[in-house]
Amino acid sequence: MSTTTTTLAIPGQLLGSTSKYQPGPGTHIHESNLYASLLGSVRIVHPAAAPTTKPTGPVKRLTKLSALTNQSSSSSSSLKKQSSSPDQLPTISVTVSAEDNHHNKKREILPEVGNVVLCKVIRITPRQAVVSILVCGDTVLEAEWQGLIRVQDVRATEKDRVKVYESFRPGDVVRAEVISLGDQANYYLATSKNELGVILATSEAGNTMHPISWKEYRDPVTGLTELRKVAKPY
Amino acid sequence: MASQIHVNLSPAELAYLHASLSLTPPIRPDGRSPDQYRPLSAETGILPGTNGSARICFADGTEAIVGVKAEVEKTGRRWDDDTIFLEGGGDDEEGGDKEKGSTQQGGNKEWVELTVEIPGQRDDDSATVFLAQMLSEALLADGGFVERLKINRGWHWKLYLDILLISPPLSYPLPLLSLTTHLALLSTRLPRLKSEGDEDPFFDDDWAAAPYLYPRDKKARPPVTLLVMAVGNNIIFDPAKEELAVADVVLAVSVADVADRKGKGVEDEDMDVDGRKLKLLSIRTVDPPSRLTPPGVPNASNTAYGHASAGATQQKMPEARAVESEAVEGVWKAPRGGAKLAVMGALVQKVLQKGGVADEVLDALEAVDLS
Amino acid sequence: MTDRRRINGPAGTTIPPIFEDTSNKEDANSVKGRTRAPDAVRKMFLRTGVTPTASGSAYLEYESSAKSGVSGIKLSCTVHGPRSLPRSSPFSPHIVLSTHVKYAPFATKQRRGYLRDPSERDLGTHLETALRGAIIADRWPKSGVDIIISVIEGDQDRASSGPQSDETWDMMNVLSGCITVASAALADAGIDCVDTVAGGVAALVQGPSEDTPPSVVVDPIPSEHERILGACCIAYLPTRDEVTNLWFKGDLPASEMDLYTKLVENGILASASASKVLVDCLKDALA
Amino acid sequence: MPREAEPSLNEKQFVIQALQENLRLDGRELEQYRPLELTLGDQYGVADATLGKTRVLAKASAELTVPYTDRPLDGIFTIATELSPMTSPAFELNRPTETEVLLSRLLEKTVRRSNALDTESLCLIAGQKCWSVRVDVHVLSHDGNLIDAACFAVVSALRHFKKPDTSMEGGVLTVYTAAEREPVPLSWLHSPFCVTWSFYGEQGEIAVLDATWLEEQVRVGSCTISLNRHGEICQISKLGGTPVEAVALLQCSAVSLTKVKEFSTYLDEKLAEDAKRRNKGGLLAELSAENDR
Amino acid sequence: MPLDTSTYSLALLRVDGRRWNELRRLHAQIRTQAAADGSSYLEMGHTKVMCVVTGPSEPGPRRGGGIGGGAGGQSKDAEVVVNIVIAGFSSVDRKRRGRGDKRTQEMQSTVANALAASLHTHLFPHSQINVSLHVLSQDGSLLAALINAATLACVDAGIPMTDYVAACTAGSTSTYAANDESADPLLDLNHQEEQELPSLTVATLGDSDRVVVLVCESRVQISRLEGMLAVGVDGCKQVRELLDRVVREKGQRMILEGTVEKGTGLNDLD
Repeated sequence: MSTTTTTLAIPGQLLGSTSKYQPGPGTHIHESNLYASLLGSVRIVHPAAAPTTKPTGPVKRLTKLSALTNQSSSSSSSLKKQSSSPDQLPTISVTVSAEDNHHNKKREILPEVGNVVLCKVIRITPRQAVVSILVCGDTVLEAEWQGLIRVQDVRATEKDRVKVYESFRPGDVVRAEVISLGDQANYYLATSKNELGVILATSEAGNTMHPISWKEYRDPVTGLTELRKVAKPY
Repeated sequence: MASQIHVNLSPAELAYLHASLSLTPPIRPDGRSPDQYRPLSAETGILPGTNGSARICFADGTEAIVGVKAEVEKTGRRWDDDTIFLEGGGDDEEGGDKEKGSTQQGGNKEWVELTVEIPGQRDDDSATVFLAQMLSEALLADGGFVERLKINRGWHWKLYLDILLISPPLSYPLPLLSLTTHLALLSTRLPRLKSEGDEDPFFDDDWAAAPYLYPRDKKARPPVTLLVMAVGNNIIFDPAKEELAVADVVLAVSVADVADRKGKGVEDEDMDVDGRKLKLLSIRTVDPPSRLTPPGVPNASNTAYGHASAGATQQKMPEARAVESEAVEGVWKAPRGGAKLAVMGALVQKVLQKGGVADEVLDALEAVDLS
Repeated sequence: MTDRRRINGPAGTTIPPIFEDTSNKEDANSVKGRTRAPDAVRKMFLRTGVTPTASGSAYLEYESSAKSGVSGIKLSCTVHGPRSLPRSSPFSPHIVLSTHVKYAPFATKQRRGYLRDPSERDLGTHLETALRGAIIADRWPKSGVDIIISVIEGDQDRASSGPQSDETWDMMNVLSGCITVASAALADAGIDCVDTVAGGVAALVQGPSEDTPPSVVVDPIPSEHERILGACCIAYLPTRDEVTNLWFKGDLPASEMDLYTKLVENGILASASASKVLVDCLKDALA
Repeated sequence: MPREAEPSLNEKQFVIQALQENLRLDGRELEQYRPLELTLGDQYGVADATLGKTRVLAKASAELTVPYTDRPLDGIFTIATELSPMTSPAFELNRPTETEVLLSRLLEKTVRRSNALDTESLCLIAGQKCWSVRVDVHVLSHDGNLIDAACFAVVSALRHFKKPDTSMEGGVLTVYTAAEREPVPLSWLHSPFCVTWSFYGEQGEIAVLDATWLEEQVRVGSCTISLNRHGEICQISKLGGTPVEAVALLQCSAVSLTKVKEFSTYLDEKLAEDAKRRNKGGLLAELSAENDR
Repeated sequence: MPLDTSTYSLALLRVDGRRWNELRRLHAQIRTQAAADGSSYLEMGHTKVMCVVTGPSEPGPRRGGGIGGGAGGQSKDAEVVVNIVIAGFSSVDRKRRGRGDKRTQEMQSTVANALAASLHTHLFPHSQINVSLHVLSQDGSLLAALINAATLACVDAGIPMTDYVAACTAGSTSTYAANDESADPLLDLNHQEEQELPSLTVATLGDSDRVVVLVCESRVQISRLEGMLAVGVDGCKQVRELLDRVVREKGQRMILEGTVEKGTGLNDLD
């Protein structure tokens, strides 16, 4: 884990030239120099280690809900990264973390396109499921952000066969990916991957159910099954 | 602030505008030269019911009407050293000149009440308030103005300026409103005072005899506020809405002509040829709407072109939109930070220099015949 | 615009107190003029994180002048957000900034109402302009942040019943304070800024006697000077050496451009020293 | 802001069709009011008027204040109308809807500008002390024809109201509590009432009185006429809508007069009743100190 | 100052020297403003009103004073939104009335509903017609002037309508107290007369007798209503003629200038 926490930075502080570092969170480029844009501690992450390091932003929060996902998917992403960016500059970033500001106040972060989020289904219509986003990456969000899973984004295949009420029910906890900032009110989410979908569901009888197939949950008590878009368990 | 006026321009268009405006010489969308104003038609004295009124119509159809009304008001009742003579009575000498001293300091806010009406905007909307404050500030900054309103030590005129924007606000209305106000004040006349000394004033009701607030023979003129913006190193006057959308910095500069101003013994030597002596009254930075324009996406990081890299690296990194890119040629990026001091200085210089734009504008306004 | 939320007293029945002007009396201990050097700003106290519930907050205080009865400035600023925009508002690719500057009713000699009056709204607009330049707005799409500053003490000479016109100069002092304190609070809230913006004021003041040429001082207190000919308030980004907001007001012959430039330079001087305080404050907030 | 649910097309069709055949859903005649009920409170100045399902409560109150500087000889008389969300979700507090503005304007014009209440009598010391009479109108339920109901409630509240008695001796103003002296009624000049017509049909040829909420939603125009029993028009307002023949309007005003007379007689009865109920054993005669002029 | 009606009974002349059934000088222009879709300027005596119409257009965010026919542009008819600004300098003694002023709001909704009755709003579903009126100077018959100006502006904007909505005021000599039947009706009252005498504002559609707006704000014997209404209605017809002439003249001029194509049969129209 070759992360080096060097110094503290305040907004506008010069961190180095763009030829030496890649800009990470909390930094900005001005006249081909990197400057801090946040009040916090400077971290330099060396590229070899870059993928496996925890996301710098939310590292301060210790609510790990999806450690496994991070491992698996980050490795997948690392491959992409290798291919995409040959130049292996170290990434420099400035982060506000709980330990280094005395009254440990959480800093709000936003869901981004490509993030995996956990959300709770609020209501469903034939066209879409309205959800409220609870967790982004590893960070439990402060503010109330609303999301939308449109019927065509529920599943990768046979999209025209998808029925929302056969995929989600209000109260389900869903793991989904942000595909767009959406409109003024909602982020657009998708569950069109194997590891995405309902991860926690309760039956009509009110019992917590466990998945039995890629599209079914069973109530252990009543033994009845209900249809869901089930996230692939690990 | 100007950002209230919304422009729907795509990043590409913005980039194009910015590029063409930062050429030397800049190429403006409407083909004007950098320091050229929009052609306008003006008339004054349109409202017999008012002490002074004016109407200006820009070529692009934006139109404003200003009416000035004056009322006599007791001076007294000010938390001032000279509250000694409350009801104009009990006069003692040093009270008088103290008063002079105090009025010279920019004068009393209460003597002028200026309201701006912009259709579709609430009158306590911060943008509207900003406009009103800017215009009245320019008026009051010129100490001579408040002295004009004095009748005697007990009484003064209270001016009400009502500024109406008739047309929908197509561009940032500041220049229009300011010019119209200028004309309205020029055409303003106050009844001739018949009483003398500090007795309660009564006036000559012969309107023809009423003197002008800004006497014709003197060179003194009310202030004008000019809107100036800079793109790159170019300085552009009276910018249109689209031009504002790519401005780096926008300034509102108020100047006035103070030929007959007594007091500081400076003006004698540096009178310029036409005897006009400009004076800088106020400068305000106007928030350029360019800061709120949507940024363009450089091709490199455009996922639509198969460069999935951006998407992938961000995969598990919240906040990764912060992935910064160098400014790419031809890709619009909303300006960050402020303006270099040199640029600001240049803007002001350009306004004030002899034969500069302020001169031209004042000349143009004098050409308007006052009915 | 009347205040319908509370029961108000009858209008215009309160007259601000007029205290005896001690400066007229020839007693030794009363300081009349300015005691600081022309290029010395008042000492100030700044601290962040004073409001636990807000996502960012700061408190700023200027020392009160040596002149008796002149109070300093006390400002407190809270930053709320970034938070999701109300459903009614349209999509915005940037953070939506809203600034509120409000005088406490007791902040100035003349009582302020509970509703924001034009001058307060005006201050808010100035502040917004100053901060817009500093914030990196596109880091926070679809979100809004509220910056609320309450002026607890408004830098007014309470002893001598100074004329009204002083108010505008006081406004500039308050604005410079607002800018500094807001930028501290923003940094505390962890909102991306290109730089720590700080505010400063410089003024062109009339010398003790009419014939002495006017001189330029930083961080003026109106009542300490015979007369203020002009002043400018500047919001300055130290490391980028850029100005995000410039507000000049006065009565300056165009022939004396050098005076104007001198004024602005001094304004930057003032904001530079303010930003020193700001930086130190942020540093030990971290440590 | 939430909007009122509009009636379905069928409903509209049905109502209009019916009206064209001179039928109303509740079986009334076109020019017939719903039963008007008035309840006067135990407290002076409380009136609760119900018109079918529409119910309005008006409360009059008085306090001593300083008269306006520009009118030193007049007392202050205000009518406060606020439609609360209780009435219908379409109304919000602190944001007057069009209905609310028009309603308060109508009451204003009908009762205040026609000076039904003699405001000069409210002045106690010129420029210094005067009564400020205020009527608060609360709409408890809204089933159409708010205006008529509200106006009736306001007028009856004011007629019923009694303000504390006062006396002036040697520049000393004394205000007596109800225990010391029987409160005195306001000096009331005339009682105006609103009659609201709703128009239907292409030419607005069908004129209907006292429309229900459903009927109001489908009407093409309306006209409110305020009169008193002496046949003085206090106010007419037909604010746009489908044009109506001038002659028709004249007929409407004539009919309105008869309605208004019914109203005022009904109100007089109610007041008399109330007075009798209060005046147990005719004690009031001694108690009241005012000499009848 | 009290207006002595005695002089009237002597010479049968009103304070400004008019006969009982005379209108004041009515001067109007259309297409006064380049930027707007439709615009007009109208003087009735010393009452001066400007009107600017934008639209039919996509409904913007709900603005203040948004009082109109439809419901937030969601309806299948166009919504008419009227915004009246009464300039502070318009009246003799300057008084400033804010946006919240009830009287202004009432006039806004009146004008809006009056126009909605005549305009073919069903042709522009989900859209908004913005009418903004500016009162530059007022001397009686304000509402009437507003309605007329708005009508002209809508004609200029080329919004299809059934017919002109023309308005004017009518009054009656001697106040309501004096219960003489001999009282004559008056046409087109000025400010002074409006203060003293019972008056009503009436607007009719085209040259029919059909009343769009009827507003009476003063006490008057019901017996007098008929007379006043009759005078008002036929005043409206005169006004309509004047408005019509204004429009035609403008049309002629535009054809001469060649700004518009000369349609067929325009000559047989006038």
